[in-house]
Amino acid sequence: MSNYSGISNPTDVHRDHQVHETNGSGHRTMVLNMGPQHPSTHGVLRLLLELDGETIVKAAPDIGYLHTGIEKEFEVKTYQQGVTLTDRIDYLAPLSNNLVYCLAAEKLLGLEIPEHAQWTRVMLAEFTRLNSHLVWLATHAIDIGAMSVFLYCFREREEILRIFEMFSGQRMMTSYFRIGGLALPHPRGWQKRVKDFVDIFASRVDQYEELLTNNRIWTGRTKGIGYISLEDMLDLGVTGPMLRAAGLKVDARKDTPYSSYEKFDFEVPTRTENDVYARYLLRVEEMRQSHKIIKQALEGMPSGSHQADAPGIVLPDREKMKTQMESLIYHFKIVSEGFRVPEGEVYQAIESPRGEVGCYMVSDGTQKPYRVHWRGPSFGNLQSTSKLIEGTLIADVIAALGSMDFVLGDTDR
Amino acid sequence: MIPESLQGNPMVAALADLATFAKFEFNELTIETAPENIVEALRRVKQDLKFERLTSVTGVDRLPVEPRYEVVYHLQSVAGNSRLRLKTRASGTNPKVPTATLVYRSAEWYERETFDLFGINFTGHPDMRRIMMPDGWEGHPLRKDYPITGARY
Amino acid sequence: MQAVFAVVIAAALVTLSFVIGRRVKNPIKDMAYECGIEPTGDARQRFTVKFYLVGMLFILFDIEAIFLYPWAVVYKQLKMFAFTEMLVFIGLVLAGFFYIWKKGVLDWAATNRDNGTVTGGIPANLKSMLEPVPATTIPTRRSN
Amino acid sequence: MDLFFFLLFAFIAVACAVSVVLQRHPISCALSLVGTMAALAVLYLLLGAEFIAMVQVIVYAGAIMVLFVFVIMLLNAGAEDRRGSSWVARIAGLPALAVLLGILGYLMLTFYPMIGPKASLVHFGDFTGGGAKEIGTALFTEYLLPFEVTSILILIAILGAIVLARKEID
Amino acid sequence: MLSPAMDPQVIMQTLGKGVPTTWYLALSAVLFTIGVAGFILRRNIITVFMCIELMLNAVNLSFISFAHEHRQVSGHLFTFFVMVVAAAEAAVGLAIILTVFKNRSTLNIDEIDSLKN
Amino acid sequence: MEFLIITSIKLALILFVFMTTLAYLQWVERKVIAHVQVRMGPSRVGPHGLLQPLADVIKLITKEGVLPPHVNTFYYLAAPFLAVFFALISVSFIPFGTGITIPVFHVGGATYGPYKTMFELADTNMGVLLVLAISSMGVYGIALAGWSSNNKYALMGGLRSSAQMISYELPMSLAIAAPLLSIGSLNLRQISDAQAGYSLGFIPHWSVFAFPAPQFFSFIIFMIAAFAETNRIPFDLPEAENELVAGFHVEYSSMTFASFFMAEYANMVTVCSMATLLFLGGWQPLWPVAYGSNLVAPLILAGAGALCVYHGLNPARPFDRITLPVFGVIFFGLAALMAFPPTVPILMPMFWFLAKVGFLLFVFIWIRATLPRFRYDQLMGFAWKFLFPVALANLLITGFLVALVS
Repeated sequence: MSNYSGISNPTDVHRDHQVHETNGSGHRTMVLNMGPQHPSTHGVLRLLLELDGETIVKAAPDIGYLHTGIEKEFEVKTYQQGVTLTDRIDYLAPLSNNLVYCLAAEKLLGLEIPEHAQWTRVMLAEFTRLNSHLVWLATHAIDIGAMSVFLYCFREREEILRIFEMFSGQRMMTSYFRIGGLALPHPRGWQKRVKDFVDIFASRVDQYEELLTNNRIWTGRTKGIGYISLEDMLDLGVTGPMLRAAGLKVDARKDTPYSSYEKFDFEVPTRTENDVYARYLLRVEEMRQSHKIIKQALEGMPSGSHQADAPGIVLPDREKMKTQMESLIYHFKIVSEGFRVPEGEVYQAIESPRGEVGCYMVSDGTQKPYRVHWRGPSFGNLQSTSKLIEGTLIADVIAALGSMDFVLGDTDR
Repeated sequence: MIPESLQGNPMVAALADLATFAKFEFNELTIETAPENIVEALRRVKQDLKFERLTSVTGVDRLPVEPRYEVVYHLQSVAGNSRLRLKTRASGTNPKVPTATLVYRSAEWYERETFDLFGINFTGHPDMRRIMMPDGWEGHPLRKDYPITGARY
Repeated sequence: MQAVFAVVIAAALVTLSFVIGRRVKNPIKDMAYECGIEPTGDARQRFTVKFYLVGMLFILFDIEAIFLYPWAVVYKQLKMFAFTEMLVFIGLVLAGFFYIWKKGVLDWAATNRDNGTVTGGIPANLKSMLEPVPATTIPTRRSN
Repeated sequence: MDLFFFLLFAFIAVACAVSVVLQRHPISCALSLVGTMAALAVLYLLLGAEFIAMVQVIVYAGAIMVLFVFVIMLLNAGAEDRRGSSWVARIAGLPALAVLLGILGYLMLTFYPMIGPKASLVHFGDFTGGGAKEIGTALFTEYLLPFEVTSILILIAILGAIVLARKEID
Repeated sequence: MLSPAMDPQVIMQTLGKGVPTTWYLALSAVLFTIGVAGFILRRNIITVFMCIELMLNAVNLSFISFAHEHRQVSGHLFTFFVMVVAAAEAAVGLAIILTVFKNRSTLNIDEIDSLKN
Repeated sequence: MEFLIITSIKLALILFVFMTTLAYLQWVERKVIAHVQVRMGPSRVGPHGLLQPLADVIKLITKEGVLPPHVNTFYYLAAPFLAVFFALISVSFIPFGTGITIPVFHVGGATYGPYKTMFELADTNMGVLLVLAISSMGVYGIALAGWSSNNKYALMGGLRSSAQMISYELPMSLAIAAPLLSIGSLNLRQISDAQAGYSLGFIPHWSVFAFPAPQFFSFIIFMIAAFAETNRIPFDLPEAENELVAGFHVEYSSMTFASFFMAEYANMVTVCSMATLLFLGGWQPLWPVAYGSNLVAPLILAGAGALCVYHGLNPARPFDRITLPVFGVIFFGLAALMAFPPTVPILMPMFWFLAKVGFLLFVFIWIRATLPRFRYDQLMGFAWKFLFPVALANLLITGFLVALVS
């Protein structure tokens, strides 16, 4: 076996997926390899499908092609530096990851974050949800062949990325939330930008729905597809919209509110059909709810500081640094060696667009985390792949996989 | 070694005969058991305490300490809206923990990942292979004695 | 005439890039595409018999369709007579068509898709969902 | 012009027919047969059988042979093994063929003189009775019964094929 | 036995006007013989089947030739019906081949000559 | 001899126009879809990306043609050849206008003419069946491409595609047969001519509106089948870039790869022409000449010319100052030609024919920008369980009505 041929040894995976295996009814089956270089496995997921005609008898997902060792990397970065790593995990929802990392560290530190920063966090986290759902809808639609929806969604996503850029200077790898607050104060004119977006977005969602929701082909492709029982989902560790599309109202924003989500008025939508179509409708509804939250955040944004009043942890003001010796020392210490975090371990979970993203952080009292474990929602959701697609048609794989909305960076880390 | 303050806690009470240690910090409950009791503990947690979901399984390498590895299980109860952390320890020479896949199927990949990155063997696991690293990879990257740079590719 | 030109154009299209394009041999380029993995097994495998059934049905109904053309051309002369003739013909063939429909030949893929649904909210049977798992069995799909 | 087209397409037909017999891979055989059929369709055109030429292409080349190709692909039929041809063929094959060809040739030439004033010639455009109209008129008046019987044949073929292939379906 | 007029000039004149029907019949005979040869020589059941189709085609050609000779449309209809029968035959025949292959896993007619399994 | 020369000239013209059309159909498709999707489309190569097709062709030709060792070389190359061959050859049977008569003329003392010729390469009594026959042969190109590539995706794609094509051929041929009941000819030119005239003075006698049995459903069935036959969205399963990556042409590269797309576009044009001839009255104008239908073409062209000139005078881009007036002048010239009495009887049928074909092609593109694609089993079920019975019922009802009335 040559070196470039992939990380996992195919012969090994074939161990229980023998080619020309005979199944019960005497048909000969065929093994089809889907991915890692495949247009609709959304990254580098590899699926080994055992087919009987066009029906899938067995499916074995194979991951790890995007493993970057981020968890190891955390251990040699200071806490504040770690924020930039979180962007790279789930590259479609960077701010959710920033948020959970900061919340975990702040829990260890016992920091109180000013309202202003919290509301901003909520607003931008919801923007992230929109961003992620838009990309999901776009790619899901183009997988099923609706190419115009793809571009319509990217038009709005572009606007969101511009807003991100306005706040943080970065379009995708924002790293805008920092331990102790926000990286920068709000940019000038942000209200107008956000308001412009909020004003048009509701009608844009209607536009997507117009193209898809009642389209016979779309419903034919998505209704009744990708069913997996709620028991299986819970047992396999599925979280997020998939669970809600099965009727289980579970959402960390409501159950264990963080970052002042409890002050916002929004619904957690649920569906009961538990198929691809339900997940589509659910995510569209979530987009509307996020829109509602953003609107509230925009209108009721409290004033105040963008950072906590914690001199040893957040970087001091540039002005103060130039006039006060104490600030200069803090600045030097924070930049050169970081800050110490008390010993302990926490697990912080929030609701990312894909489900529960959890950060398990162990501190040994030094400036660097002793261990950070990232519980990505995609990893858990992807475990259900076999259950989801076995017994369906090969063409349903696309729809079913798409409805899971996984990001391989999140899975493989 | 269960602190007084936790004696009345129903979760601790349910695992009282198995728990070797418990703590309540940062509003999070941690219960530790011996490796041979962990599956039984998980069973009770699932059946009696209604924690439907195992959110993650991972390891922590406390290098100079022996037993060296902590295996950490995070559990969530959707119905009860609560979370719980179970913990067990594995020795550095031959790290072995019984698998949780008998109780929670979601443990399958998490245990593979922990095996891959820490080298902790989950006995009874149906498919104990590497999941993240290439199959022929030497070493387990998240161990503290594994170098951060200089690994061959 | 057109045939000759069509041959020339088609041949030119097929060969041109082999003549003009620069060719760089490379063992990886020469591998069969299989999503970035070394091809496993031969593509020359057997496929579902459904394709045969479609071909067979096509032949038989194509014959029927072919009969329709001379019929259509002389229809204005024979009128109702031709109509009754064809009605009988099509009726008989359609009997076969409905037979195969009933036999399920036209269902391209019979799947064992489970279309059950669950009710909303936290399910009432959440407790029964959490039935004890026998510790002796390994409840994974790999056991079969 | 007639002669040119006849010779060209007769050559194609014979060459493809020989190829059907000599090619080792069934796919090649099937495509050669398609070639023969297409060439024959052109010859039908020369003989004034417009409609039949079209039917030849649509039914034979476009449907029956597609089914053959499907079956070859489905069964993944590989190249044929040459060793085991039967002893009858080996001993009596070619002489018997020569005799057959001889008899056919004799009979033909007896009844149809090849060259000369009495010889009948085929000239494109001489006979135009093979259009859809003529076929239709004959088919739906004179040959009505065979036409209707055809439908029963098709019906039986459908049933037979389904019954035979059923084991594969279930 | 051959026509007395072997004069090249006569031949050229005749051929200028058209192709003798006999040539079409001869072509038909040749194709038929090739079909028979293939039928005898080939081992693959699908190819044998194709050779049968070839023979049917050869016969069709002679039908058409005779139709042209007699200026009658009946030959065309015969051909038409032959095609219909060929279609039905192909459908059923290939179904048989599929079944045989499923039972014996071979396409070689020498290996499927026994009546019992 | 004269016949040969005239045919050669026609052939050269038709091929030139047709090949250019194919190349620019791609451009039009990209532009239309781009505008549906609120973006620019090709706009870099030449004004408004007009030279994009040329650039594409040059790029494709100069790309490396990969000939993988695992393929069956002969059939691997034969497949795109067959696809293009059959696609190109069916064009020659499409009449796209009435005939012209070239009057007597003198060149160097010799007298030539008059020549009368039709606007198609071959006028046969079997036009409809010929086009059907050739399209039924198109299956081989795809089946062979899939088989010879020796690749799982390609083989599955090829089999699927051929099964799809033959499945949709049935409803298509049934849909074609329906209008023929009242026309009674298989000659495309006669079919078009039979649809001349107007009932009540303004409803054209096109098959779609014809009395007693308007062939509206036939037309729809034909168009649906046409979408499937040409492998266009929503029936582009064989080359859908999802589960089977790219279907039967996954192993193809450079021009052999593009050949399949060329064949697809050529088939689109053929199929749209067939739909126009069979259902939309061929080159018959939408309303009688007496009500001024001949003025439409010059007016549209003059309007386009005026628009070009106007935008040329207020250019959005510096280059438009030159290009747009040039186009404007060209449009004005065409408008003048359309209004020039001697050329009207020749050009007007061509205008109407091309306008209808162009509209149908636009529908093809429009649908592509709008609809998702079917799943394979739905697609096959749709053909067999819905389209086929409906087409048959439509045919029988038409037959009954025609027999009753005539």
